[in-house]
Amino acid sequence: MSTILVIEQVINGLQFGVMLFLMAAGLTLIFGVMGLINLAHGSLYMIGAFAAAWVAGLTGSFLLALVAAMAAAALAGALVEMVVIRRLYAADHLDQVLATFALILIFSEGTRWVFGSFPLYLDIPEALSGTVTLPGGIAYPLYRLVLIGIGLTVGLALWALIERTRIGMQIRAGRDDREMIAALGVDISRLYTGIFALGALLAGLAGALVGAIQSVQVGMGEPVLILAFVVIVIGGIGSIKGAFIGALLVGLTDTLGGIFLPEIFKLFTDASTATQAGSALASMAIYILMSLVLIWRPTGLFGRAA
Amino acid sequence: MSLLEIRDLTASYGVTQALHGVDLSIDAGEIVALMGRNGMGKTTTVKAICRIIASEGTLRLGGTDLHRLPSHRAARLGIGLVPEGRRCFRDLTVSENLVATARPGEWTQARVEELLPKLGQRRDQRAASLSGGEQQMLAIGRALMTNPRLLILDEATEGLAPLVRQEIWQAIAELGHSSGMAILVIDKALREMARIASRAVILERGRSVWSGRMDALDEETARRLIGV
Amino acid sequence: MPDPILTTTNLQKSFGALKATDSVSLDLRQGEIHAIIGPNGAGKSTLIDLISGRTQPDAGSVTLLGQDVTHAGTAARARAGLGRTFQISALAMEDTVLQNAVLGAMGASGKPWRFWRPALWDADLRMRAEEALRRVGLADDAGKRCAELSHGQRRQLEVAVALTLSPHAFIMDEPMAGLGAEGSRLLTGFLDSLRSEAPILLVEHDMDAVFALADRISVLVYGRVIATGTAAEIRASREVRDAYLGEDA
Amino acid sequence: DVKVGMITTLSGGGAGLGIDVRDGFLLALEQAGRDDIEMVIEDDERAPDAAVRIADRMIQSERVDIMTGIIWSNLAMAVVPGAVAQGVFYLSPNAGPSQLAGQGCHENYFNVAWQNDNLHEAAGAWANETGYSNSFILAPNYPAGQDALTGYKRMYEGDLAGEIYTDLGQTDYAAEIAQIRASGADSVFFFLPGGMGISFLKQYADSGVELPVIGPAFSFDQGILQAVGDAALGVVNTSQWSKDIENETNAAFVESFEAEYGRLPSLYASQGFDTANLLISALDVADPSEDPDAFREALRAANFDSTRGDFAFGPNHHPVQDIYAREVIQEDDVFTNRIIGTALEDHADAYAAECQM
Amino acid sequence: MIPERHLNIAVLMLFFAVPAWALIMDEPFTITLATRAAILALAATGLNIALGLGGLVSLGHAIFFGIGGYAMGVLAFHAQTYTPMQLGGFEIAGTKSMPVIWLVALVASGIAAVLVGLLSLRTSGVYFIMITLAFGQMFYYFAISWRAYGGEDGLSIYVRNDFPGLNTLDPIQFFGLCATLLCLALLVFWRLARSPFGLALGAARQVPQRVETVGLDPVRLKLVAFVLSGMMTGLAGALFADLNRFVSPTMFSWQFSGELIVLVILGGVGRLMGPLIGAGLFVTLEHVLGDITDFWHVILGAILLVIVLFARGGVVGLFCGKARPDA
Ligand SMILES: Nc1ncnc2c1ncn2[C@@H]1O[C@H](COP(=O)(O)OP(=O)(O)OP(=O)(O)O)[C@@H](O)[C@H]1O
Ligand SMILES: Nc1ncnc2c1ncn2[C@@H]1O[C@H](COP(=O)(O)OP(=O)(O)OP(=O)(O)O)[C@@H](O)[C@H]1O
Ligand SMILES: CC(C)C[C@H](N)C(=O)O
Ligand SMILES: [Mg+2]
Ligand SMILES: [Mg+2]
Repeated sequence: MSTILVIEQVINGLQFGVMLFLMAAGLTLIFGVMGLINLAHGSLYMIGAFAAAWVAGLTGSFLLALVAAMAAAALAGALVEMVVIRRLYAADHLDQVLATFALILIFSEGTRWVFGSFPLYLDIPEALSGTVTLPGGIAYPLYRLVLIGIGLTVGLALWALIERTRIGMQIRAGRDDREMIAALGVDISRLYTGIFALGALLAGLAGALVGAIQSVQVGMGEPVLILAFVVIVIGGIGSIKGAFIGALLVGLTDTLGGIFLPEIFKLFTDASTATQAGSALASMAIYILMSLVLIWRPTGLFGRAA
Repeated sequence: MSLLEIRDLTASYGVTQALHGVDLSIDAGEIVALMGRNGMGKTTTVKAICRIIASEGTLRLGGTDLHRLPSHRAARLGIGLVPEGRRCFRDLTVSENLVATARPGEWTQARVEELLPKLGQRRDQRAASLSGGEQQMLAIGRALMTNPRLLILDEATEGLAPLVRQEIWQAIAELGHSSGMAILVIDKALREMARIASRAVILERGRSVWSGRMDALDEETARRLIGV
Repeated sequence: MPDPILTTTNLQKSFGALKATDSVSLDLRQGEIHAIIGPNGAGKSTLIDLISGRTQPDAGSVTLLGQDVTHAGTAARARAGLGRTFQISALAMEDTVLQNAVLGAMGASGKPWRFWRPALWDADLRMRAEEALRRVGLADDAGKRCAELSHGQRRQLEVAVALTLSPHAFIMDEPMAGLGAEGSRLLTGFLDSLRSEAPILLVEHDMDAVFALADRISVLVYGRVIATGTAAEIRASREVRDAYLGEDA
Repeated sequence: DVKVGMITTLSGGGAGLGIDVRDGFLLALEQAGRDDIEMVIEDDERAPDAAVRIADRMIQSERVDIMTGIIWSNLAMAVVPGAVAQGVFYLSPNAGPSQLAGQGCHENYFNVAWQNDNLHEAAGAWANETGYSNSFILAPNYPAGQDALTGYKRMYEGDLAGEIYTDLGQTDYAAEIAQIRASGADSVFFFLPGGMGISFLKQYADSGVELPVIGPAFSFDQGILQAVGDAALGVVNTSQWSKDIENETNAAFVESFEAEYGRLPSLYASQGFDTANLLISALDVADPSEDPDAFREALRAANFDSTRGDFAFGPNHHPVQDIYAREVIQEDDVFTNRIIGTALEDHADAYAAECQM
Repeated sequence: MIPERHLNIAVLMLFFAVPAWALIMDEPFTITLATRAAILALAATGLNIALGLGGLVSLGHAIFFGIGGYAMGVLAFHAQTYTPMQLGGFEIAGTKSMPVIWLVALVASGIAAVLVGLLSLRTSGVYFIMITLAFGQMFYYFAISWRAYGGEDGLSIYVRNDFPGLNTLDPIQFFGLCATLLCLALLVFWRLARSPFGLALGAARQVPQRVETVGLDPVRLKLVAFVLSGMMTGLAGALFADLNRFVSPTMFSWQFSGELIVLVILGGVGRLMGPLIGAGLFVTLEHVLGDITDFWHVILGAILLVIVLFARGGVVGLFCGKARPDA
């Protein structure tokens, strides 16, 4: 394997990491910062992708599609927060798990009801398709570079919002003690509805952006959900920086594991067995990574002790 | 008209009624002590004022019916609360705790740190890792930074060292006199309350059973109702 | 003089640059109440955590009944005879008062690994628990759920649970906190009677209680013991007044 | 009257396949005007234990004579052995796992679609024909994926530039595409059903790698093509059916399906349609509950007009059929397939010899 | 509010009455449904030990369910193909005897629970949820690519395994077997909850620091609970495999772990009959709703939502109020 290929794969890993971060960004707010286990996050991601595909089909404009994705997801998020989630902040994680599990059922089949059972078409806009040549002669898809840019921007903005603004402080305070922050004059209900909607909006944005290079179909949200949880937990709940680093670690592990583990196994067994065994181990790699991190640091890389 | 006006206030936790009729009023610039044995409803009264629990009866601040407002709107009318048990925001640093809910006015972070120098030293430490007393100071600072018209201190000196406690009592007394803040204090330090409060209300089993000027509180009543 | 029950030798603990505990050496002797006082943030709770095993020291040692327990866990120290109460009540709120006390008795008798016979059918456990409840005056409330207890009753239960362990030494962090005047007086009386059973290391900001109870007082400032002595000696110390007591104590 | 139980995937991600099979099947019944066939249709949610539960119910409670409908091999493995052991006939409109074609074959089990390896084998054969000599091959790491690569390699005679297993459900293929680019391959064979295939093709098209791609029809069926869009144009895929197979039955099928459901049929729809017609042809001969042996013989004879033209069963009750190579084209706004040649003629499967019944 | 004891008796009576009725009406499928409910209830009762008594929200209990399932699958597979298993030089014959299979399922899931528990219990709260999920995913992916036993396709066992003296293929007899095991498990749960161990475990859930200061090790208590819990769920897995005569990696899926949690919450966390009520309700809903529309998941979701929002404490909580300690 040539050095240049290895470098390219490392870039792929990092890029996948940033993409994961983009997908996890909304969840970082809702789960990481607000402390709410929202299994329906994947559904919001799906709603964004479907809204985008639908609008893109109607208007042919990718930009409008993105706007629609964000609007639809934010609206769904706000609605869900006001009708369901609001009653669950005080409840323990169990009730949140059950309620949002129920929401997955409703959203998934509801979407299928509206859009049918076949995958939808959503493609990257003409202007962003094709590749650019990176130093070293690596041809890299332009769209992916744009994704990296958006992911980094979203990350930075989130970090600033949470760590550097008063709103961010109030959100974090609200996770700790809703009653108290309200008694000190903060309209925590409205704030949380807003933040939940923002988290949903980011999920919808990610769904649309990533949906354009993947498939837009019912059920697309669930694998993302699990990955996003993994990312946030590795990084440590509540830490944006942690989520970012967690995402990069997961991206690298997944990408490089998939490539190198079969190669390593080839040193011991025949090619076919090695590919299979290596791939099997590779598909477990991120979960192994996550448990190792948690065994080493029970509250994630940047999490704080309870 | 009093700043805070409470008449015949009742409240319950589920099926158990905790307040059976509390009367209490405070004028601007006045310090009133709310007294009573453990479990008599002092904290419950505070929670009702702050709209943390539902209640019935008359409950007005500056003429506005608090019963019509949610907790945060009531607070914005000018209530500053130092709650029982501190309840600092654990994940926030000391500065963040102070700033997060601050409202403009004469109490700034600098002034709070002047009153409670320990907070200045621990500015970037997470509240969860503060010592008990430091957390108590933070809770007081946080309430002051909302620049309230009515400051409520529910066991605000619990766990503070005697020296700090004296300083705080001193500051409270000054606050009442100079800035015109109305103050409701609940504390086990009866001696200090007696010194700074002008009036007292005593609760027994959720009812206000005695109220009057501090100097009118005789020893016999105190022994019977408070246990000293 | 008999050997002390509990000794700490040169205990050290830092949080980052902050020395929360700085070479603390003190002891607790049979039959005494030894009070620890000091300004907020002086390191009292940290010291308690070091002694009870919740935190590991950076250096120094803790000896209990002549045995080095510096590296033993909390549970092991409890089994070795250390009874602790918490500053903020730590009780199983969903359980009854009696069940909370039985829990203590179970720990003391090492009987948690029984899976079949209901705990409350065990006469031995039950007797121990009820005896402790009676002593703190909670016998009538045995069937109440902990969550229904008033603040003061919870403090009593804290002590009762510690009692079921029949410990060789008690450690108490601000047991008077939140108690009204009357409650403090009652608890003071009870602690006074307790000292003959096992000595008490007492952290408390309530100076009335401290001066009434303590045989010895150690003053902690910035993690260091700056003075140890009788109530009268401490009250008279200029240094202690400046650092902690102020003028009117 | 006979009762037919159909267990298929009607909800969740893979619902498109089940819906096509169902619709094709029902269309055939409707055209035949058979109201003596009572259908019980249930959604298996693509979950094996749900499929088993439904099968139990159909057999024990509804007392169906014939079952059909399952899309996925793992569900078929869960349901079929138990069902046929209880005397029910099972006609598979899709899943064709190798166990059921080989050692685990059964006299009451008929596969009307293909043995799982068939289309991959055809892809290998077509690769030879096209002159590919250095293929890069990939599939997800699960039995159907492993069968796919085995099937391709069984027929393909050239070298392998690379062979990789991806994760089941993987959505990002940047790393694999980089490997393909670096491998010096002259062609790419992939089996990535459903959303995996859509993602791969879109990303592949955007990567600037321009090697020819070949795969089984599963990633290029009518339900998926619209979602892939331009990226699939010109890709060669192998299928036992195509809408332009020239025979009357097929032309009528395509037309009536489109008229009835407002969309073009997929290969799954054709399989459902054929399964129903096979069933009807056998019912005309014998009643399965009265004379199962005669009914079985009638099935074996496969005396019906297939959308695929000639249709015959091999000794293990799996099809012996032609498999075509198709190319993805655009007709007006619609992406669809056109036959460009026959990859394998009268092809049976590799497991028939292991089958003893 | 009715006393919990009355509700429990009513539920048990209903649980036996339904299959009895089905037997008389010759509705074998209803018996199968009841059997399914019994097995799910057994698995959920296992989870209820960890979740209800120990407060351990495990999103990885499918691990044990799957291990139990594969214990059955692998043993029966070797028996039905007459090929011995190769285990590090040893040859072990498969078996079709349920008691042996159960024993293997119990031991294997117990060992897995010790390992998973030891590592997972270093964490708590949400981290515990996620690390158990991670272990579940590892087992899931392993099973998918484990070709020897069918990979994702799973393993079909053609005939149900044997139990001495019974015809296990007869639905009512198999139901009897599962129901007996469930009743045993309920008895264990009931005694366990009141035993010294149960009391200590409950305290470890509420106030671990208190448990430590009376000289007990909360982590050890939770580990033992986790292992007991895993073993019970493992046994249920073996039965479930026998019910379906099929095992596959979906038994390891996180969705299944989630479903188990849903069953427990639906019925009532920590309540004796919670799992049985939850499983009964779930199986019934699944059966009834599936008939109404293809989009029945939407209705199921709505029902679950209503239960979380308006019936805190699940069905038992709805009828009997909050749990009362029995002093
Ligand atoms: N959350 C609650 N649920 C049920 N009852 C409660 C709750 N909080 C307080 N109570 C009960 O209400 C009554 C009044 O309690 P409250 O906290 O107002 O007393 P207090 O006067 O503040 O006492 P203390 O001096 O101990 O703080 C008590 O009998 C108490 O047991
Ligand atoms: N985890 C930590 N990280 C940083 N600083 C800490 C940590 N824990 C404690 N401290 C600091 O160590 C000092 C000692 O704290 P400790 O809780 O022992 O004080 P204390 O004497 O009990 O005070 P109080 O009387 O207020 O309860 C405090 O200044 C506190 O802020
Ligand atoms: C449609 C096909 C891709 C289904 C495949 N035979 C499977 O078993 O999963
Ligand atoms: Mg109070
Ligand atoms: Mg302290």
